[in-house]
Amino acid sequence: MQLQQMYQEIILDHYKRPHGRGLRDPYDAESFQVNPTCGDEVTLRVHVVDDVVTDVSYDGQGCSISQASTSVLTDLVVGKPVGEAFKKMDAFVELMQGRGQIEPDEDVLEDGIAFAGVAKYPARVKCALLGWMAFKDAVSRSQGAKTA
Amino acid sequence: MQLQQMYQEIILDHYKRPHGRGLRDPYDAESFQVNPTCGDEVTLRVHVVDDVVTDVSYDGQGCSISQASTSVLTDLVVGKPVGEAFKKMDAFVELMQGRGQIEPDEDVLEDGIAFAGVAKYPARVKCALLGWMAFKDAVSRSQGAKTA
Amino acid sequence: MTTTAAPLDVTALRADFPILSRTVRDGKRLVYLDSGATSQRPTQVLDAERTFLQTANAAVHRGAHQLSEEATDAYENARARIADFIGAQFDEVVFTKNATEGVNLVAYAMGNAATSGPEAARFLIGPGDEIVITEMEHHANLVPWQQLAQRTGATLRWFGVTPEGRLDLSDLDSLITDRTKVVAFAHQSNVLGTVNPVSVLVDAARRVGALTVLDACQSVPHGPVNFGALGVDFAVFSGHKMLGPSGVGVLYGRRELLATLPPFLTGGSMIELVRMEGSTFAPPPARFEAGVPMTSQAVGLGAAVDYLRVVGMERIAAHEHVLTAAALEGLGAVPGVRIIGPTSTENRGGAVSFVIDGVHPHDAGQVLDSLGIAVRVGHHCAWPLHRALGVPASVRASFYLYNSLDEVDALVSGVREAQRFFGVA
Amino acid sequence: MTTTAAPLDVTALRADFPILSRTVRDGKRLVYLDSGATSQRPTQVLDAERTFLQTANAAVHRGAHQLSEEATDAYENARARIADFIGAQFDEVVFTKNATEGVNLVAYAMGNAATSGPEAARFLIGPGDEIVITEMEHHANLVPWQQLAQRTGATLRWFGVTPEGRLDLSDLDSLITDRTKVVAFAHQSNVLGTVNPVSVLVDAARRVGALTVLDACQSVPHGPVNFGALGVDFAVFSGHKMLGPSGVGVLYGRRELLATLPPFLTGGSMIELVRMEGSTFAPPPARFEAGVPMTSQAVGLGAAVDYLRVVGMERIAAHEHVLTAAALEGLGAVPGVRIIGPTSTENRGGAVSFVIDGVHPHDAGQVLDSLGIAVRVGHHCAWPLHRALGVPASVRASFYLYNSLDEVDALVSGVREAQRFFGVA
Ligand SMILES: Cc1ncc(COP(=O)(O)O)c(C=O)c1O
Ligand SMILES: Cc1ncc(COP(=O)(O)O)c(C=O)c1O
Repeated sequence: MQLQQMYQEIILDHYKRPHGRGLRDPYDAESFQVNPTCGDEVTLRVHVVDDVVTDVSYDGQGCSISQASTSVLTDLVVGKPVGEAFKKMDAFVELMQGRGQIEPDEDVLEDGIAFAGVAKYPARVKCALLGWMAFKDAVSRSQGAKTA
Repeated sequence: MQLQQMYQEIILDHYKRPHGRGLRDPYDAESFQVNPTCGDEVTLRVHVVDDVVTDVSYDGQGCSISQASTSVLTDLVVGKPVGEAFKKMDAFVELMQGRGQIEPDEDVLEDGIAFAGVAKYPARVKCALLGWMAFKDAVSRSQGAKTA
Repeated sequence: MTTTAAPLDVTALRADFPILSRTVRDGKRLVYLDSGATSQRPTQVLDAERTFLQTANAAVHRGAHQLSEEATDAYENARARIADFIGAQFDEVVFTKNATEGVNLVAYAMGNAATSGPEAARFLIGPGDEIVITEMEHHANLVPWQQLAQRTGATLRWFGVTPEGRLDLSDLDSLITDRTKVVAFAHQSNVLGTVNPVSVLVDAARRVGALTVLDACQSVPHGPVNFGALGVDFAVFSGHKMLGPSGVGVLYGRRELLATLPPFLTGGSMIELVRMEGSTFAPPPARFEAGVPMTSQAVGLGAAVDYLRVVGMERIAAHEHVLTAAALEGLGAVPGVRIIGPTSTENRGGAVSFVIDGVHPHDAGQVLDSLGIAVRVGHHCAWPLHRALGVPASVRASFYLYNSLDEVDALVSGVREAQRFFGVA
Repeated sequence: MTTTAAPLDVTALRADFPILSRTVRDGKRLVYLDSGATSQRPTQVLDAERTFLQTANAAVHRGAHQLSEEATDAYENARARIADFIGAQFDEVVFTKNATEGVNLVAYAMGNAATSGPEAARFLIGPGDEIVITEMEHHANLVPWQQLAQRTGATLRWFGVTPEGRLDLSDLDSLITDRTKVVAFAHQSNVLGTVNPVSVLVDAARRVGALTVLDACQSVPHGPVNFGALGVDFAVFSGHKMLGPSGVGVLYGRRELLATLPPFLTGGSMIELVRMEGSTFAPPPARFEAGVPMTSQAVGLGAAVDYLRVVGMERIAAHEHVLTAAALEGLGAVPGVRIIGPTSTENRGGAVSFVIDGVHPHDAGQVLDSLGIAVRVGHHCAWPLHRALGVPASVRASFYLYNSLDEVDALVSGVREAQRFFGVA
């Protein structure tokens, strides 16, 4: 059944037991993102030390897809160099915009591959990307802050 | 043939040999009217003495219909009390807006009955009424000027 | 007109809407409960537009040839029938692209009064003046007023909403005052279904000489509405929500007001005289219809109005009343479901919004969609209202003449299914 | 693309346009020479719109159900194909109701820069600034700029027209100066047929940092146009002049400019965040598409572009070139007929306007109409141009892909008939 294809167990698990949720100190930059069609929002902080994503913490409200994808995000990027984290982000964005035509690479995206079914529902792609947009924005702010 | 129905001989005669054309003194009020779709325009003066339309003079540019109807206008109203002139105007306006369904009264409209065919062409009704609008406006200005 | 008219024959009506027979998501029967967003079009409307395009299409008010005459007649005839449908004179109906443009038209035209002649003084607005709206407005009747306030220095104020989703009129006298220039409000909320007390607001606005702007997007499609009788100064609605084409809407304005309202969009067909040094403008409605208009769409909207008239607006209202009562009852009986808006059908139309404990509206919508049930989820372009009611988003089912009680049942079972799927029931 | 493509098979093409087979005025074959005002629609365009409405109609960008997904796809897909057709990126295409709205959008948005944030500084305009247009503009690209000047205190200036109907560029350097904020001009005149030298004006505008706005209403339908290559900042055109539906037009804007241009119409679907206290706005193109859009019409315009592409824009241009040459020659040979505009086909499109000594354009149009020939008479929404050329009005024949040389012959004989009827030949 279609519904299970979209809401894979992995997604529902992350939704019910999100990883890394809550806003924490220390952090270098924070980003607030909102999905203008449904009002879902996320506030996300990054802490980057020596170009490594040391912590990602977040809070917000949203559907299972946006909550779960942000939870998966923390698993994927925390502890990784910024460059590698961005590669994972690019792979995830590509997957989500692929309309279900792209075969995800589990080595890169780990639990993120569960979102392959979501990519077939264009209206939900924004949900899946909400946390990632916040991550991208927060990291670039943290880099801006450091160079400034 | 349709064309002859619209362009009755009377109309073409008035068009080629317009009555009362040219701007003259004395006059009480002047009105400038324009047809915004084709740019045709008329400047028309009225001279009203003791509530009688003593002279109507005009100048302008326009199609056969607008020129001829203004020429007919002068025949119909000059020498008439304002009230009677306005009755003729009302009859002419009614004829023109009747979409060809109204039987004109020759006693009232004289040469004006030739415009019955024009009423079938909605885009030309404005042409036929251009001079009359100027007449109405000029008379009401002349009355305004007198009461003021 | 009688209020005891025979009920609608929904099965027969549905035959006019081929899209309602399609299936979605692997063969599920489509249950279309999103007419509040946009309605479907009957074949009669599609045919009217096509016939026009295949026989009489031409630029209106611009040509002296037969096609242009016929096109102009079809366009103006549609205007006259639409005017009649809403209790207006033909020259009180301005065609816009949608209701949103209608509100913007009034707001920008008022802003333009500052650089227009003295005849537009009635519309002047600036610092010290106030614009009053409500917290339950659709963004279309909210953001344009925020922007007008920002452009002119006027102040935006608003009525709040009670927890039951009614307008909170307790501060009527402190909100509508001598400083008020405009009172803009929805006839019927697109989220709550609430029907607002037009006469109370119109009377208050009149007492202080303020203009009223009625957002009639959710009322005109669903029951008899007569703007003349309501006494509002301006009103807007969209064709696509009332069986008509997209790309066409209506601004209604009282004749005396339109006569001196400055123009908004400028260009061809709305002018009187154009010189490089300056221009003068045509009388309404032409003054507000710049450029080649949505001709075939106006013709289509005329056909939609004819269709609605034949079915009967009283009967449509009665039909939706039955569906709404069933939905309120059915959903109200599901534990964990909370209706956003009045739970009785009194002064209430057929938009039923709700939240489900433990199931995000987006997820609920997805489950319903997988069952073939099309609803809307989110804030429905009424974000401040959702914030005021303490919910980030909601699920909205909205009904129209072609919906049946079966479909209400399908909705209620679908909601239970969503609860099961997300393990909250 | 090749310029030696096979000529059009007009007879075959005409089968796609049922309206062209109708008769007018007591059985006369319709000779439709008024495509410059509005074109006719091929069955393919009508079918595309109808299929959309009968299978996938829903509010776009607003629902999470399958219909809404399909509608959104159809709408955005049309945008992408239209963008490709005019050498633009998909997010450089904003759907408007017509070209007129497009010009107004740019003019009002510039006015709004005064009350927007610093990112809109590029668009600020006020006293001391100048807006440059031309004397041959359609009112749609003239009155909105007059009004912007009136609202902001900026000054309107303009290029004149030579007696041959070409742009008089002799005062280029004194017109386009450091004070110039905008240069707005027609790609092709709807009266004269004149094609203006875009690169000369774009270069001059760029040198002084002024924005360019191209009125492409009469170019995009009639030949290959690539806005990216032309280097203009903004451009507008209408769907109904290029085989598409009425009620839809396009504003093209360079991505970097749209990114910071303030909004114009506000309401649903163009917001980022709405609070009662203030709102923020979505990125383009959504920022400029408030409310439920002209969905099926955008789909129809997409189908029109597909149709034009299959026929081939080079071939269409070549075909019209032949018709225009024949009309210029045929009419030019009639004593007492004077062409308004270039008498050669060089840098000239297929609008052929003329006056007949002793026969008023309205009367000439009436005679032509009685013969089944549909032309336009009047000032064609270019009143200042007519004044500049010393004629109050003119007769305009305008051609499109479905017109034939026979129809040009009919026009020329019709003109002779008009002369006979009014006794001037
Ligand atoms: C050159 C030109 N510009 C602008 C327009 C206005 O287009 P629309 O009326 O579709 O907005 C037209 C056609 O009427 C035109 O020919
Ligand atoms: C109450 C209300 N007002 C305004 C609108 C805006 O209508 P449109 O988007 O057709 O302009 C809508 C629908 O979206 C609505 O429901």
